[in-house]
Amino acid sequence: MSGSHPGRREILRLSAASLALAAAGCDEPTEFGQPLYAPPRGEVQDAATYATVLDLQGLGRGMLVRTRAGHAVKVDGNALHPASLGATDVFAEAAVLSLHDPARARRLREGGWTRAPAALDATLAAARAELAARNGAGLHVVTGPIASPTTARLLATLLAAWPGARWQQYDPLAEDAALAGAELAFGTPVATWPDLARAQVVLALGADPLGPGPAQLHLARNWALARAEGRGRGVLPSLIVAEASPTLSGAKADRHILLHPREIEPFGRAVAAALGVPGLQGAASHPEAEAVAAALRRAGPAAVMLAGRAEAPGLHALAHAVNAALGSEVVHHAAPALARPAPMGPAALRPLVQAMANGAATHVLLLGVNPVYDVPAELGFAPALARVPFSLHAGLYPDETARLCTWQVPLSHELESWGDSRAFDGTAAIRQPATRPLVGAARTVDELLAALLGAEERALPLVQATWREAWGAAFEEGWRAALEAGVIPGSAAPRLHLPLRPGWDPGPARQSQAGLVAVFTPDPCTLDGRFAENAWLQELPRPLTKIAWGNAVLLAPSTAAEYGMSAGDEVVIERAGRRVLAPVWPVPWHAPGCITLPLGGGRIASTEVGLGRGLDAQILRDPDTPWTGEHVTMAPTGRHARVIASQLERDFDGPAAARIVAPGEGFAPPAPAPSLYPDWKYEGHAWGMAIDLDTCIGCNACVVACQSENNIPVVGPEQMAMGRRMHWLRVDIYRHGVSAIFQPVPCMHCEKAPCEVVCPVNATVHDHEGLNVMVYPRCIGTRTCSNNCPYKVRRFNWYDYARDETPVKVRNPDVPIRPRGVMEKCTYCQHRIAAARSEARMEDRPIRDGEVETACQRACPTRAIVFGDVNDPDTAVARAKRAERNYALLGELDTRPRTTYLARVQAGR
Amino acid sequence: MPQIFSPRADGRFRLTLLLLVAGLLGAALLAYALARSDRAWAIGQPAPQPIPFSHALHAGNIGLDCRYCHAQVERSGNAGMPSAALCLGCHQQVWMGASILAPLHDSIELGDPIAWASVHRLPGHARFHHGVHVQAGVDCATCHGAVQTMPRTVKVHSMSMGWCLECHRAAAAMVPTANRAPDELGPLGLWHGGVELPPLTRCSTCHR
Amino acid sequence: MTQPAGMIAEFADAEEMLAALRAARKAGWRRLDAYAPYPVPEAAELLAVRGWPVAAITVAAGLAGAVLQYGTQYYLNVVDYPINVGGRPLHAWPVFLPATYIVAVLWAAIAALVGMLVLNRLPRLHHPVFAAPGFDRASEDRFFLCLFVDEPGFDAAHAEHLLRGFDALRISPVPAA
Amino acid sequence: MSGADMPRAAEEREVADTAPVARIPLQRFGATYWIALSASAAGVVLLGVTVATLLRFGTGVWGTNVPHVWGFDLINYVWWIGIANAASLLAVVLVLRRHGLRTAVNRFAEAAALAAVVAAGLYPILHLGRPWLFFWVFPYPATYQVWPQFRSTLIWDFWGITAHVLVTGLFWYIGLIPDLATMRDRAARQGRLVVARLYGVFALGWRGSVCHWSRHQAAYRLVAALLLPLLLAAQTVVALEFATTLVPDWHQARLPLHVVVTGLPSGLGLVLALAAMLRRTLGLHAFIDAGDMDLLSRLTAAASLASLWIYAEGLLFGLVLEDAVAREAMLVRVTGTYAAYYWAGLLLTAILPQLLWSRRIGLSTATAVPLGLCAAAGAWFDRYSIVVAGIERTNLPVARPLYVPSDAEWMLLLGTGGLFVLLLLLFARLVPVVSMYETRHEEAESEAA
Repeated sequence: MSGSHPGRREILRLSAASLALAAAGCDEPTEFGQPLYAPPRGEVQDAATYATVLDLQGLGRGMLVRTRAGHAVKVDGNALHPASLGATDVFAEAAVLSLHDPARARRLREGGWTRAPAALDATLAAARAELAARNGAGLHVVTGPIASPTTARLLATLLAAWPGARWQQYDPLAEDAALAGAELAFGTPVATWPDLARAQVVLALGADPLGPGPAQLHLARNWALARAEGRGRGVLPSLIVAEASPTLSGAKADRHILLHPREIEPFGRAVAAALGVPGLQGAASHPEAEAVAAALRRAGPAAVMLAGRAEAPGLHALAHAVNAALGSEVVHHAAPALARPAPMGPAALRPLVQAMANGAATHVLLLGVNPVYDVPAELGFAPALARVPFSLHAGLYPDETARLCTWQVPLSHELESWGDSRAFDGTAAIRQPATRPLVGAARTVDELLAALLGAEERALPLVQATWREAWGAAFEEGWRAALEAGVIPGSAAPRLHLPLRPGWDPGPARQSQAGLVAVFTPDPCTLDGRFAENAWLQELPRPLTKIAWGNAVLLAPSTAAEYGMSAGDEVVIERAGRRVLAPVWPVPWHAPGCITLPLGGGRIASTEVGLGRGLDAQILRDPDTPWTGEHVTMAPTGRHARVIASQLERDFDGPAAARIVAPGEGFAPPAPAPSLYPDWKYEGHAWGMAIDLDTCIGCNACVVACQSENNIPVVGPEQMAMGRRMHWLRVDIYRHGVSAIFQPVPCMHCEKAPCEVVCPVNATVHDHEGLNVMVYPRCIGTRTCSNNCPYKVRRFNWYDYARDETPVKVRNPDVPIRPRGVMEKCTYCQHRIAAARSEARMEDRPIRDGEVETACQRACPTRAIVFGDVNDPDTAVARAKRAERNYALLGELDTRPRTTYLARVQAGR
Repeated sequence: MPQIFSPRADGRFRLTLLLLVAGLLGAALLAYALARSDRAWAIGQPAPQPIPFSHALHAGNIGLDCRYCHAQVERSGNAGMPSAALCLGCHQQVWMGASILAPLHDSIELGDPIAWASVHRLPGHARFHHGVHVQAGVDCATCHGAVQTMPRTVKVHSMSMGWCLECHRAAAAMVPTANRAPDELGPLGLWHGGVELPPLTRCSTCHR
Repeated sequence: MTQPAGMIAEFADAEEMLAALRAARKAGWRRLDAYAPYPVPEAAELLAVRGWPVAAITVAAGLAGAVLQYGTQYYLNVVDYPINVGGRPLHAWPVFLPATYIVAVLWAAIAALVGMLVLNRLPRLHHPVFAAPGFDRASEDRFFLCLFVDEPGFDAAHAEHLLRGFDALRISPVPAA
Repeated sequence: MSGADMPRAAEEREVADTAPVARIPLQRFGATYWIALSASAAGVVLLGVTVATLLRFGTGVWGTNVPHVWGFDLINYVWWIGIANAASLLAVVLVLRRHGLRTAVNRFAEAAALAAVVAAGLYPILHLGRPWLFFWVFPYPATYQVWPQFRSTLIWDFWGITAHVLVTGLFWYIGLIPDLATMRDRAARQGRLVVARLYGVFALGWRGSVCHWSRHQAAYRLVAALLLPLLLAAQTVVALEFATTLVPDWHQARLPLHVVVTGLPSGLGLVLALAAMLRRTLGLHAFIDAGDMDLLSRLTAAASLASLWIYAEGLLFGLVLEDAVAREAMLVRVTGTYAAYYWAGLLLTAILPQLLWSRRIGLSTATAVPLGLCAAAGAWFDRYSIVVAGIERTNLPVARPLYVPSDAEWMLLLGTGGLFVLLLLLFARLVPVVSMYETRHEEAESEAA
């Protein structure tokens, strides 16, 4: 037992965190989904949906929050919101877990002592008096990027009242170079994004339009639209990605060019030179540049060039120049949604650190940021902060920064508070709480700023004041409409058409020519560590590395071979006298000669979920070039370190599993295998699913959506390492040349289900609509079904993952939690089918196409997953399955899966 | 050589064997009976309630319609419980000072629901939709019995899976044809190999 | 002295015992039994006892077990609660056979023991012959022939006379129970 | 009428003397026995603790995962079943063929089979995620009116293991009845009335009537005849649990044959080792003579040769003749992570026991016991290779986490080992280890011939 046993206590704690419910922290013993408990007043509302908005890097994504009996259960996308278009990303899906996390900051503390809420108001009043006397001098407010009109209004009021006060935005993932590039190109910082729906050729230089970010859902959806249209025409749009460190865009690239970080700018210049872009200062050459330039030229206005956040401002300017030269109609410029588009990367904190160090900063407010962890160590933020007499931190968790501040204020979660926000394109939306506040002492940033100003201090009136000002007499109507739709129509920033400045090119950036280069990237699940406390995201295998519960130094297999290392070997990485220890992890899509250090690991978090979990790349980061580290050395230590991965590189080859066809090509329908038995007929509905591998970008949203919808427990790193993950839906990845194919694998619901026949107790059987149902209470746990499942989609409750010693509480009351010793698996969201059936039956009508959406389907930003009745030829899923590139996974086994795949389409095959 | 066993030993031995077999059979029969006993399913056992509510008084004597309090029963999965405010609608006039009604006032004051104890609670893995059953013409009393005669609400049926199946297997007979859902109308069930499979007995009808 | 239950002769050798048995049968003795420390099929033949009724019981029970098991499987999986399992037919007879076969064997084997015991009127812990002197060696190395005298026309003297004609180690009366 | 009470002494002994066998249960046992008994009882206590832990914490205490959902539970199960099968098979064939060797080895071969099948029978229950619900595989009228799914190989196995335990037990017991009567009479002669009555109850009043003998022999041979196909069926059913799956390396028609054949040396090896040990420790050289030992070792060697052939055939088919997926799966099994188990199995069951062809090695306790036990251990390695390495190559290249048996699994193996030894020690203590009536019978027949 010693081998697996110590994990158990950890499991219990982790599942406590992931399964503890709303009630944790509330005073009342409200039991979830208890139908006998009616609210004291008013109509009983079983289920309700609220439109709200969740921020990522300060920019909003409109979401719908489903509640049951007053508790937030699930986050879905808001189709009306441009940054969601009905889809969700992993961060939005996982928000509901953070909301309910019992480890959230719950108490107002001063120097570690719990204080009553009034104490904070008194302290802020005292600070106000002190600061007012010197016009605010000494006050430094640090926030994340602010696009919220209300927060911006409050900050503007504050700065107007106290000219001496300073406001600094800070975001470890800031794209300062893009702003600087826009300044070079147009003389003004504009926001730029491509309208991928219209793009025929996209050249991404280190850019990751399909990767995580505030516009991911929008970009991915439009990319998928263009691709669908291209498939129809037989001419695929071409995504050309030149990059060093693998991204989702690179994985989906039609042409993936692996470049050393130092080669990216020269490559861009070579393409620009080949296109004859005017004003180019320094040209370069690259063997592939001519062909890429030709493709861009051919597409003309339907082409676009994008530069990534790690590239120098010059390359961003060059991209603008290329787009201008091409006459690109794809590229979209608009006024930035952010209230103050200014540098907000680590380097921007230098003045503050100086002020803190020399005593000029007397009052430092750190609102919703965690600079003690995520500012590069070189900057010396933490020691400087320790010298500040009054420092206040507001955060969701008692994090590293909170521990160094004199005041610690719990921050309200977005799902329990009022606010407003703007999307990447400037579209505004009102944030409304989907649940009553779960942390009584928590405040929003707006409330804190208002308290500092001595003004009205509840969030709702603050937000209303902003919009009353904007709408005047039409306020009531506008407010109601905005809450209902989750978006304020017509608030998007207008498209700008800006002329290129003549002297846009500062010339080639100076680059050293020797030494190992480290590329810093946000972790796909925890980003810069801000989501490190979220167990769903920690346990989520990263799309391209399949690493969960941590990170590793990523490099090309050839680089690993050069150093004589294989996966899991520990290295010491050193830069500027600072060093970290970490295992290496070869990734086939990585450029040789450089390494990738993912951010977000090694946190000294307050919970077991986030504590440690990989290397802390911030130690090595250079604040001035935060995305590339020069003069890095790497040396093997000879030790081996554990890396938890759900799929290993040796298993990345599966040509039969993830298939590829040329445009217009397809597969012959499989010949029916001879069978001893007659087939069953499925009259009425026959549920089925089609998953389009061509549009799946591997973003993992479906996996977290499934976890959230189906109360899938978190098993923790120990169990994960043993191979006991519980995700009903997994995303397999397969190598295909230098690109990758993602294959989401839920239960296939085989018509000739091999799992069912071997169950001795009828615990897994078919229903009349073709669902392979798993009857948990009947399962005795022989696990034979899992053995006989060729897709290995069945999950077993080795321990009582879903329960704690405390009374069990379920997040989604429609889905039962599974006890120890039973098998579980994807149900096609059977509870949603049943709900639709009941609904339809009561209204005496058949179930409509699209009425039943599985959680994964609902989440998918590219709509790669289609679900519905395959018996009805007019449904979307039936149409998808009629496509020639439709095939069954392991079709040769003749299990007749109801889930089928649409092969990836690739030109030139 | 003396006998090892007396002549009576045979009788005793055979009796012992017989008793052993009978005991095994008896234990099986006892288990069979106990598993079906009212006690095992808490039939006829009232649950301790915060307010000693009497259906006999409200539904029987006064003659309130079930739907007056369980308002959602025709549309929703849950029958719906009356809010404290609804109770007080009448009890502001009648019995208003009674101490047994104190939980109603507490509920209004504190904003908490009244913690009724369930008499008919189904396990978490079972789904039951009141609306569908009511609309299919199933009478409340079919499952809940003569509630209007119960001073303290009790279960009258086991609500075991077997009990559910009794109706679901015979749904054709129990449900008026006009109320049947389309997929149950034609060939009432599914035919396979000459055997009829009524869809109401499929696992996913009731299990989630 | 009460009438003994019979007269019993002890032999050292199966052949002697068989000879005596043959003689007793020839003399028309009907209530008699022979005892041996190992199977002596010839003696059983002389007593007209065959093994086949055990076989008949065994086969009958095996068939009954097979029918019951197959019937149970058919009734429960096809008639009482038919469920679509993995798209296989409800009456998937080939996969019903292994259990049918195994249960048939189980029933047959149990019936073999029970049938043997019932036909042998066993268990019978007490029996008059156990009281015969030296009978304990019937389970080790001696052979016995017992002529019961509870029928009219066959008495102890008659029996003793008959047994005297053979090379018995000892002839003794079997005390009545 | 003369009461001829004093017997005339027989001139010579006409019937084989089985007294040395009958004396064993009635004599005192030495310290070695009690130490061995205590050790095995400690093993059973360990088993109890392990089972309690398992029930308290769940199957998570094992090293299993997906796809390795089965670990020691099934390895040990298939292994014990194989031993039981081979030992039973030997006894059954000897009875049906009325082979002379039956007098020597039948009784303890059957006892070993029974003990092994009892040890095996624990696993199908313990391996469940919810072991306390194991009776759901039995068609009893439950209130929820759901029945077992009779198309499942596991249902076949449920009946198979039930029948296996019961019929093996019956076979052993039917053969034991006359010998229990002998024990009863001997104990009575010694004046140990309680012991006599105990044996007497289990002897069911056997008095050696030739009529009884006739029916007894019919029943005994009938059960033997029934047991023979049952054994093959039970072992095949166990193998079918694997072979009917879609796992490439398991989904092979030759798997049942492989399991049956490689089981043989394990059971025979164990019987050989037991024979050598009983012969030496209980001084039964007269009953288990050199000829018996020689025959038994050569049988083990022959079974081992058959295994060698099965292995060779498996390699030929698996690596050359099958389709690509199956070939790859086999290649992974013999060269992959768990390859050592495959080759250990091959070496221990199919190659080392070949030494037993040598009369000298087969007759020496010092060589026969370790070789016999090696053959048994080899089958365990083979089962490990099938259960664990067999799914290293699954249909999809999905994650293949390592299977590493946990302490709880080792304790379970140790515990059932303790149970097996305890049952055998009790057997040696309580009942005649050699079939006495068969010995007499055989001697009488050989004299007649």
